[in-house]
Amino acid sequence: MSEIKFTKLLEAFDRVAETAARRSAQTIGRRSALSAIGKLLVGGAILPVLPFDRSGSARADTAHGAGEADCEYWRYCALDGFLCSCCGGSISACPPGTEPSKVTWVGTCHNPQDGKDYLISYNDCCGKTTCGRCLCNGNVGERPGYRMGIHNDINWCMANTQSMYHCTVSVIVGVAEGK
Amino acid sequence: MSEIKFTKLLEAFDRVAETAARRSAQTIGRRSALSAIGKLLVGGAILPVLPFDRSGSARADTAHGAGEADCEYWRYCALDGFLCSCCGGSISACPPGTEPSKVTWVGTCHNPQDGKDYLISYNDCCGKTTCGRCLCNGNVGERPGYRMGIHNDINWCMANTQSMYHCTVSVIVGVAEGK
Amino acid sequence: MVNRLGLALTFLALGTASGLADDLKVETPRVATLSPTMQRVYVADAALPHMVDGRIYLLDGADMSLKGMFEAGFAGMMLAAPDKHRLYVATTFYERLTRGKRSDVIQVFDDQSLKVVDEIPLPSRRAQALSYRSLFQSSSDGKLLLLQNATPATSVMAVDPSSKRQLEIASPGCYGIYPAMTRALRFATLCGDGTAGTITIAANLKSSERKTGAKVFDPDGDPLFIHAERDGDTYVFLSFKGKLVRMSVEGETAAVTETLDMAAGTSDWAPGGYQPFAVDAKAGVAYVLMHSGASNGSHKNPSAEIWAYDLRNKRLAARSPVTGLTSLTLAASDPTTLFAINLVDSKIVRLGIDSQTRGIKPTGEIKLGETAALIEAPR
Amino acid sequence: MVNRLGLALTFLALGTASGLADDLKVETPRVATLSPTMQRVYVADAALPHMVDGRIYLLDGADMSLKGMFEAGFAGMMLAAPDKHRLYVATTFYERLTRGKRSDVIQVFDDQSLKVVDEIPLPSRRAQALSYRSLFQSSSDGKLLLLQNATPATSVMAVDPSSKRQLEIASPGCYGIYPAMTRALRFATLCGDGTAGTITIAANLKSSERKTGAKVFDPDGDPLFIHAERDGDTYVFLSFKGKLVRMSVEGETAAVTETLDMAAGTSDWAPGGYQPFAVDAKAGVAYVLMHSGASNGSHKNPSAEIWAYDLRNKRLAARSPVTGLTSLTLAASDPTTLFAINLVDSKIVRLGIDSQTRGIKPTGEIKLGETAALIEAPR
Repeated sequence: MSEIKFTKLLEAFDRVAETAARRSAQTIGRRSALSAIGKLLVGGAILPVLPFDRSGSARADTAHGAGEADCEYWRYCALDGFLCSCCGGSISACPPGTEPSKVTWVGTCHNPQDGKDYLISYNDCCGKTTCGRCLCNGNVGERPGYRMGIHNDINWCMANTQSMYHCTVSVIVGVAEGK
Repeated sequence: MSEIKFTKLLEAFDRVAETAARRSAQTIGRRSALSAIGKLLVGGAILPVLPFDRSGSARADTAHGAGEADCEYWRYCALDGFLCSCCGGSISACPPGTEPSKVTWVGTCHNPQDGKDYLISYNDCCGKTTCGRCLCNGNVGERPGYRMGIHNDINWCMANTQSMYHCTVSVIVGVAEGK
Repeated sequence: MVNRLGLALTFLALGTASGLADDLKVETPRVATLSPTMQRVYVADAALPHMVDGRIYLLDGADMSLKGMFEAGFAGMMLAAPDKHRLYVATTFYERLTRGKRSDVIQVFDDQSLKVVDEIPLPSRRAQALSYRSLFQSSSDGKLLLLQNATPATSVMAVDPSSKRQLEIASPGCYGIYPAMTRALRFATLCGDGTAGTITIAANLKSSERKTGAKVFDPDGDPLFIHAERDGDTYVFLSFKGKLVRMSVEGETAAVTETLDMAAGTSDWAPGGYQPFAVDAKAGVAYVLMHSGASNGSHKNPSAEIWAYDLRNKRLAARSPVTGLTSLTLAASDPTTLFAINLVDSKIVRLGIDSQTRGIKPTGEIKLGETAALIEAPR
Repeated sequence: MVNRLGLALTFLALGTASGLADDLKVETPRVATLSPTMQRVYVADAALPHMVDGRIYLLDGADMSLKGMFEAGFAGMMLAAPDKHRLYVATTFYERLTRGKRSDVIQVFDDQSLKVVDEIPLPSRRAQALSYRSLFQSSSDGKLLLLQNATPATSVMAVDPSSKRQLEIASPGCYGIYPAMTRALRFATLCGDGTAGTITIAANLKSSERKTGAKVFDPDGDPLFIHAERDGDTYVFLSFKGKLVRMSVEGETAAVTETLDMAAGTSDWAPGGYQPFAVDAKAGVAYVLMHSGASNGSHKNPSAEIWAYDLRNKRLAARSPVTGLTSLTLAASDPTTLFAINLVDSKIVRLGIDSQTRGIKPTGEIKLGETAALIEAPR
């Protein structure tokens, strides 16, 4: 699943780059860029290793004891949207009738239980009208869209065939090594 | 305008009756019915004289001093919807970009200023997404849909080409004679 | 090229800086499934402030948690068919959200996947009204869907969901659909002159016949709510002033067989709400949302109490102080459980009935809904 | 027939019982019109709980009353063109509200009638993002619309609204559109590696060229907000830590010409919000939404104060305690008036500036909006 997401994202980048190359006179060093990106597949294959800010490791404010339906729960440190836990899903499951987003943004959140920082993939759940319950707005490590992989003011269902946004799950996809 | 509304409503009744006559085996005495309705045009020509409940003359609860953006204002005694006064229109004007409904329901509300009961036509304003401000729910004299002309749990933009409901105005179309 | 490379390098930096701990369990997002045996509660919410985006909530009555939702579009109406594992939603779409070509349809949802599995096109005459049970029904054999039209002239659309064949049945001046229990092709409707029409549809779905009997209610003096409850092969209706009216719609014309004055001697109290009562047919008890200070126009007022009326012994069994409710339904699977909409506090409430005293107490709730009107617990 | 007649008789009874009093002024509903000279304030509200039904509110700044609204659909973005009397809204529609065929378009509204007068179809690549000014711009001569795409790969769509001809311009890793003031076919964009791309579009709208200069900001240590304000022929950007960065995008590559550390010596304070500052170019003053207790992730926090920073004398002129604001704009017609979104209390606020002290006080408000992000007062 992680591999799939990563691959899809690369495909998406390539697709637009191709389109652009065909349509405009600008020259993008496709080969060089693909070569550079290619190294990632060696370096950290099974992670959806999106760009993120190393200085931005999260300290959830009041995470201890917060439940999965509270915005304060530690995994939600960079989640901007409706908690699927309040919408018929769970912290890692989309509600019935929706599908997980193919691309995601990634946050780094501190788990107060074990003291480690985790990489969290914020998959939007797609294809049903917005849930409307438990709106959270965490922005730890978040950046504007020029760092798209850690940007959260955008619909991450955008690459799905059915791109309607319903809610957001928070799944652990890696652990951030100590700083 | 009142005449137009009334005519449209009759046309609507006739249209469905015709359709039904064509499609089903039931026999509706169209001539008799039209003849009976025809008398109305003599009796009260310029009023959109929809069926309403004579015993239902309104006494607005706290009408004295209530403004046109308050649900308590006397004319709103049977209004179920968003006040156009809060949406860019006024008590008798639809907001820009919308159009008044072609058919309406009618309430009878008591004006505490002059002590008279007035017939109020609740025109929905149509063609823009719902306003969402100042939701009121007055039901004086309201009846279920078997008395459609005084029913308010339905979209009165239904006969407009653009039938989206935006808000509701309250215009005086007659005075109810003393009981 | 620089930008592209810049992005790639950011990827790379991360790739080397992160890794998997030995004991880390990497998760992948999955899609939740529904228990096939859950206590289903459906709530239709017109979401008036954003009327294009009405929705139907699916709750698990066991813990009052939200399990999923169905799109209801603009002024959508719902009809659950648990035996077929379907939820039907009659609604309207516009080409440009609020403008352009209007398409009226019945969307057929699978009640396990919550996905649309079929769509039945309709003429653009369906009543764009608040969802009341009597505006969207199925015939007693479950083979036909019966949907109220209003343009504002009224008619009923009989729809075969399998073939999508349809028949429009004129019913001018009448509203509400009450299918006969023993005659699958028959239904009744309430009319503005106080009569009820009885419509019998031809088996080939090509024609219908209508008969009208004597007056069955007083639309001026004491109108009937259009919500009705089944009790054996009769319907129980409720009047604005608190009369319970039993009607048989099985014959060629509808007939009142019993009238019980539930609120007699309590002139200040009256029923109110959008779905103001529920009937336990087995026990013979009606549960009614009642408010005091009743007056002209208070017939949609929220409850101050729930009254339990014993239909067999013709007496008020209990009055329970439960406030703010505007819609009420009895769980099909459990006659000691009611579900209700509290419009005042925007929540959905579960209530327990003491089967001895018929006293009622809240036993659970969820904060949910904006302008919800219809609640059903069909299994 | 009886029912039909019954209805007719009800009509008749009313017809005879009612009449017009001699002095009664019968009203007919009319449609309100807008004053052509009103102080227009536009507020884009994504309405997240009902995201298909976003809207743009039109306020009269003189009395903070709502004058009308525009449909914004799903994640719509707005761009006002007051000189053309147009409001452009880039948005997405689905055939069945939330499902089915996706149509991305620019809806062209007339700003007097508030009606859609034209529609420009787009490929389905536009950024379905919160409305930021820099994501939907027009070229400095007003002839081209420039819209951010994201799939999530980023590009910019240049659209001629007259001919509807379009050019997609790749800008991988970059985001935001900053049109050059003296070169109508040029714009800059911020990139994830800290550079800015400068794109020059061919006059025939068939190709474009991009150049990239040196780093202009530090996306890791102190990122720039993507909102920027015009000041003469430069843009003023703002960093997360409170640096005001002046950039010229007129040349072949963008260049920083000045950096002012507004928050120097107040380490606990930082800017925050979705549209966190406004610049009065004539007076040379920046107004910035500031919060204390700044930390990683607080860059969208609502204001505790508005700081007025004197760009010419490079000093903080005033700190005014105005809380809860997340978006701020200066009235184009009056440099002593700001308009702002208060997301905390869901209201839109007008603020008055003391032109001597640069102190700021609220002077009016309206309760409005759910998740509004962008506010503009273009004339």
